[in-house]
Amino acid sequence: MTRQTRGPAGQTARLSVVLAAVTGFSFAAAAQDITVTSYGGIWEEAITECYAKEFNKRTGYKANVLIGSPAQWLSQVEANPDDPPINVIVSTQPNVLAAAEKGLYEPMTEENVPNLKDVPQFFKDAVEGHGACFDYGAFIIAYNKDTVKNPPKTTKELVERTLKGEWVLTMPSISYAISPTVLVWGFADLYGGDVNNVDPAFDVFKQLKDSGNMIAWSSVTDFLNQMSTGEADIGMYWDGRAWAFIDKGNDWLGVVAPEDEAVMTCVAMNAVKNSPPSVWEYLNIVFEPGPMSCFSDYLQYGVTNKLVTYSDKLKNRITPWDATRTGPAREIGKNTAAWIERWNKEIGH
Amino acid sequence: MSNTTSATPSAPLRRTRGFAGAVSPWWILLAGAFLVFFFVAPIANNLLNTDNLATLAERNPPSFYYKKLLTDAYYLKIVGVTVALSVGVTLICVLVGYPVALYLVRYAGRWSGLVIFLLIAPLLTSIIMRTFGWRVIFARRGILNDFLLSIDMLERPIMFLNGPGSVVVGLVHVLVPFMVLSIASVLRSIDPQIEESARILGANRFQTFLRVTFPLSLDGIGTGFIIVFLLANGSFVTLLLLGGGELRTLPLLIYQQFTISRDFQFAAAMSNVLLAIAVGCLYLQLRLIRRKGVKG
Amino acid sequence: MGASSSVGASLELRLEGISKRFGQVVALDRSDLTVEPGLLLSLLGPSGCGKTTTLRIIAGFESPDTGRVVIGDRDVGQLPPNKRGLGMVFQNYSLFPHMTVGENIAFGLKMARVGPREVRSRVGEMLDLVHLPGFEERYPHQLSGGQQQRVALARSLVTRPAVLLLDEPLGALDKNLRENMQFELRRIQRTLGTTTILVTHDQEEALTLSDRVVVMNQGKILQVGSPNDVYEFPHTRFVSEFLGASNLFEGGLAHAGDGTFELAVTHGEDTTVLRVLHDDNVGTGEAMIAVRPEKISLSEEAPDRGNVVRGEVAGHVFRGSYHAYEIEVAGRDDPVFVYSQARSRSGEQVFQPGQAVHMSWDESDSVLLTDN
Amino acid sequence: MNWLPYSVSSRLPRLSLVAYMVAFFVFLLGPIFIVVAISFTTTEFVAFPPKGFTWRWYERFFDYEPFVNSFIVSVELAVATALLGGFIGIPAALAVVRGRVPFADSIMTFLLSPLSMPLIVIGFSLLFFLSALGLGVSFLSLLIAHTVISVPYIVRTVAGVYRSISPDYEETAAVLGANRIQIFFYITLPMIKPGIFAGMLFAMLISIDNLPISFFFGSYETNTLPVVMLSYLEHQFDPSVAAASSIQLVVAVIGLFIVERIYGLDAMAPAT
Repeated sequence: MTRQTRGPAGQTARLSVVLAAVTGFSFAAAAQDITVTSYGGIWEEAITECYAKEFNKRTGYKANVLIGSPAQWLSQVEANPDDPPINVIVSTQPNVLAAAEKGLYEPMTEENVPNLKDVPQFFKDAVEGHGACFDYGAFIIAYNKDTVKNPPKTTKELVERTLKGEWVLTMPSISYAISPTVLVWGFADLYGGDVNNVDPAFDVFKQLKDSGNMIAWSSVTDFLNQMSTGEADIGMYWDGRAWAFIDKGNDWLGVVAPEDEAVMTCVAMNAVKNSPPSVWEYLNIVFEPGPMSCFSDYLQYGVTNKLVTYSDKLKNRITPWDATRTGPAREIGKNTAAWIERWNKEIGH
Repeated sequence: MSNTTSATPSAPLRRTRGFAGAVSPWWILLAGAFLVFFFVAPIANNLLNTDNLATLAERNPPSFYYKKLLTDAYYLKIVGVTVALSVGVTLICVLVGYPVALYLVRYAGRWSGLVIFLLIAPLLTSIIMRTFGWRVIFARRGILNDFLLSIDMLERPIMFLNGPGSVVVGLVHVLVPFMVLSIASVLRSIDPQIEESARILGANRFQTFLRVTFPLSLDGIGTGFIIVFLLANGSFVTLLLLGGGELRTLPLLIYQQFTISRDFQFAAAMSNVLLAIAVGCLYLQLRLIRRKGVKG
Repeated sequence: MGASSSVGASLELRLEGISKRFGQVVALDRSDLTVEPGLLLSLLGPSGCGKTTTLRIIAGFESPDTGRVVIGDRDVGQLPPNKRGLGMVFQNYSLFPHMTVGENIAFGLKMARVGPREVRSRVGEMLDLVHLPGFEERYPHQLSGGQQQRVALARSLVTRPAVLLLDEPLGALDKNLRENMQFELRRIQRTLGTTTILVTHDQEEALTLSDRVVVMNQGKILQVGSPNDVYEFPHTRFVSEFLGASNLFEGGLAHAGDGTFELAVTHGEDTTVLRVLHDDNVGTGEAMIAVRPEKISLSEEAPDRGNVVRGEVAGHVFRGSYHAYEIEVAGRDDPVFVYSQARSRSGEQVFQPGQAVHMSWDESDSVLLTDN
Repeated sequence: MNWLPYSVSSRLPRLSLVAYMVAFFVFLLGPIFIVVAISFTTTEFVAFPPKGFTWRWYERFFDYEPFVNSFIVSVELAVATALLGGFIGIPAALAVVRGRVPFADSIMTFLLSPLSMPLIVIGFSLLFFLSALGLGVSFLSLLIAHTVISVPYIVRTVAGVYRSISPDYEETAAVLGANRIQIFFYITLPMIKPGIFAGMLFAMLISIDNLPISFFFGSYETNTLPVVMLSYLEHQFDPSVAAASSIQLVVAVIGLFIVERIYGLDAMAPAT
């Protein structure tokens, strides 16, 4: 329990033996039970229903679902690398690369997760071969049909008409985890820059900001609130979440897949090092067509096993991944701190 | 007659009230050790060896971050905004809270239990939801705009949210009960007869308040100031949810480092600067209050 | 603490060479003091004189820098307060608000692990002694100031302490009640024969209650004696002025033989010779005598014997039992105060302001201040 | 105010103060009222003014296992935090006030200093530190972390109450033969009990609403309600979160009511 030593803490670590003895504390759980992660709300329902329960059924072991965010899970794993409290982590591309680089993840191949063979190479490359993404979303335009009668067809049109003051636009705040990809890289790419030249993106956002017609959303539900309360008329948002919202009886919300191509990001699951072997069974279920399609029905996101057939409803809604733009995750991750600092200084949201 | 007894001023002989036997100075040890071990040590440890977990950015020596924080005009401004916001919110809390404390102590009578209850009740709801309540009020199509539009005060809705105004209102809302209760506890200890004497001596109500009641209650303001200042200094949920990131302070940037940039060295450097500011101010205020006569 | 005997043995209390400093301030300067068994001794002085410090050192709340505290034959200097076998009454009584009267009084007995039956009977005895029978179940906030005082006294005495410490015990009572309680306190203390130390700044209280009075100032013991001694024969100007009013005369002292001295006092151009009785073993030179206002008689005609000083009435007030006059003496800065007993309702001579008078007193009523 | 009749002018300060109080409490309670109102809306999203009336979101709260489980964890944690914080904080408060501790001022500053550290920093640092000690992500770690931030509240409250109590009582007890332990249990403790009660209640409130620290120590067994709520509302913002807040409010109000019954709420004042 105390093998890891961290400077001054290392000296005090010896006390842990005493403390552990006093408190009777132990990590020992049923050896093959695992802890898997999920975002909250509908995510948790999907993961529990489609994956965890399936895992329990097949193996007889328990997959406990921990709700939270990657920031918390990665910290917990890094703090306890020898006896990780978490075995499977859900996270976005830059997080996968960073954690893999630190050696927190077990390599994930077709050998231990056979279902990976049916996942297109594209989704393996997206995380540089550290396993693969299991779902993906496109960052599209969503608008209030009552206040926006003639929605824009492209992202550039959205920008131009916002600058003219036709509506109030809501965009993810820079504090939202995926903003570096969808905002900074996405707009740089669209306006002639690239990952090493993001000036075009900052130019656009400076103009939007100065126009006074742009506000920010800080979470995916924040966006829905802003739209529901009339705080914003139009905004950029995830396709799956928009459709799920519409299905709950909010048909006033409209969706436009921009013709200049939405940015796509994907989410991967990885096995944490020193986890019980049963994680591979869990991950194999994650990439299996049946459970994956179950997951997709919940979240209305695209999933990555090519054998999955979507329901009729979803078929028309899910943006095909080859009709989207994807950014270089590693380069984006490398630049994130610098972009955020620049954003803080120049834009503010 | 006697003219010598008054010649010797009474010296402050008993410097510490109470005798040492009732309480052992060693009783401090448990809490002291607990905080040294579980507060100081972890933070020192964190400062000394934070790895850049889960970020692909390059690593820098700690001095790089301190230099950036203390020389870069942008970050200096952030430090300034942090202090200004805390002080501003605290002062507003004094202004808003003082009459409430006065009412509570002097007029509430048998209602005082209810008043205290209503003061504490907001502290019992989740801060996320309280802040959400404000968002509903301040929204572009929210209650406040609707009201102002309906009485023709406005022609088009104002963006109350995502500005310093909504942040200050939100923070005052969260923190003013602490101020009220601090002031009230001191006001309660002021003998109303002192105020009556001042009235008899010819002071009007306002003068009595200004010259007698207010100076006597400075202790309570001082204690309230400390706690509100510290809480304001460390808050970020309100800034995040009501400020929309518009108003940037150190805690907000620290939060950002944790959740997106994941540059923990920078976060550690910022939190140490924040801690230094807070402890400095706290010590200063304790000294000032002590001089004004709060009993040790 | 002698819980088994029915009456605590009267013990002697001795302070030897006690001194105490707080930072730069000397609170007590090498003081010695002895209280004989069963006596009541008052420490009297202005605030900050060291009397409270003395009491707190005896109680064990402060430890002295030097010196010993001895009760009976035992040096208690190193003992904590709870091992000294004392009783104490504070100015505000400090009755435990969360306990009933009975519980308050029983507290010390419980600490001494006295059995419940004996506790009950002794609490009852003490309540009888302080004239509050049947008050066991009340709470302190239900009592009047005087009743609280009695409970505090009962609580401090129920353990039969070797020494009872009273810190301004009557200070919080109003005047009438205070006088009543003075007698009460004296009665109870005499009944139990407990060696007692009383700290007060009220000279009247000290004189009324004490067997011995100790006058203190600036950390020093100035004079110890019976109330009468200290009042009638103050050694120093401070003592003479602190205990009641005093008129002082300053001048050159000459030996007139046979225990009699003459003080030549100059008022303007006049020199008056005042006679004073004292042991021969006093030096001559500049000296001072003190005369109590009530020892001085006023008359229009110059009397033929005693010390005589001429003056003019500057002020007069009637104080019920006596007339107080302010007499101006030409060439003297301070007026002389004279109290003359009011004798009968009629036929009494009252002097009017502006009237020239002669002040006279017996030479034995002059006190030579030897110790300035 | 001379132009007004005295009977009016003498009451004017009081009347204006009452008017001010009404405005103040509208300000203070308005947002909370909104949250409670939202929890009854029949709409799928958070709407104000609420449309219709339904208990559905409360049913959802009790049906949704993570809400209920984390709520139980939160309550257990709050109680444990108050007890441990009291055990640690009360003696320290007494010592600072009357223990003749050298540099009492600075020590008080130190004891209050966790207040001024951003909680997220405390949480993150403690996660690594406690993990190095082998405590990892566990209820015990969570308890330690929460105790760190609740000690200042307990120390402040207890010190405030203790300071207001004359030392004469303890001195009297000492003279009457009580030793230090007896003084503490017979005299000091009963007299500072309102302060202890209030301080521990504050510690519970601080603990039960804490997010930035609990966040780092959440395991599937030890996730607290705020962590689950935040994660829930980030990804699915239906009014059940408002219902969860309202339930939390009701539980806390019951707690306050008990305090009011036992000691009166005035004891809470020094805690701030």
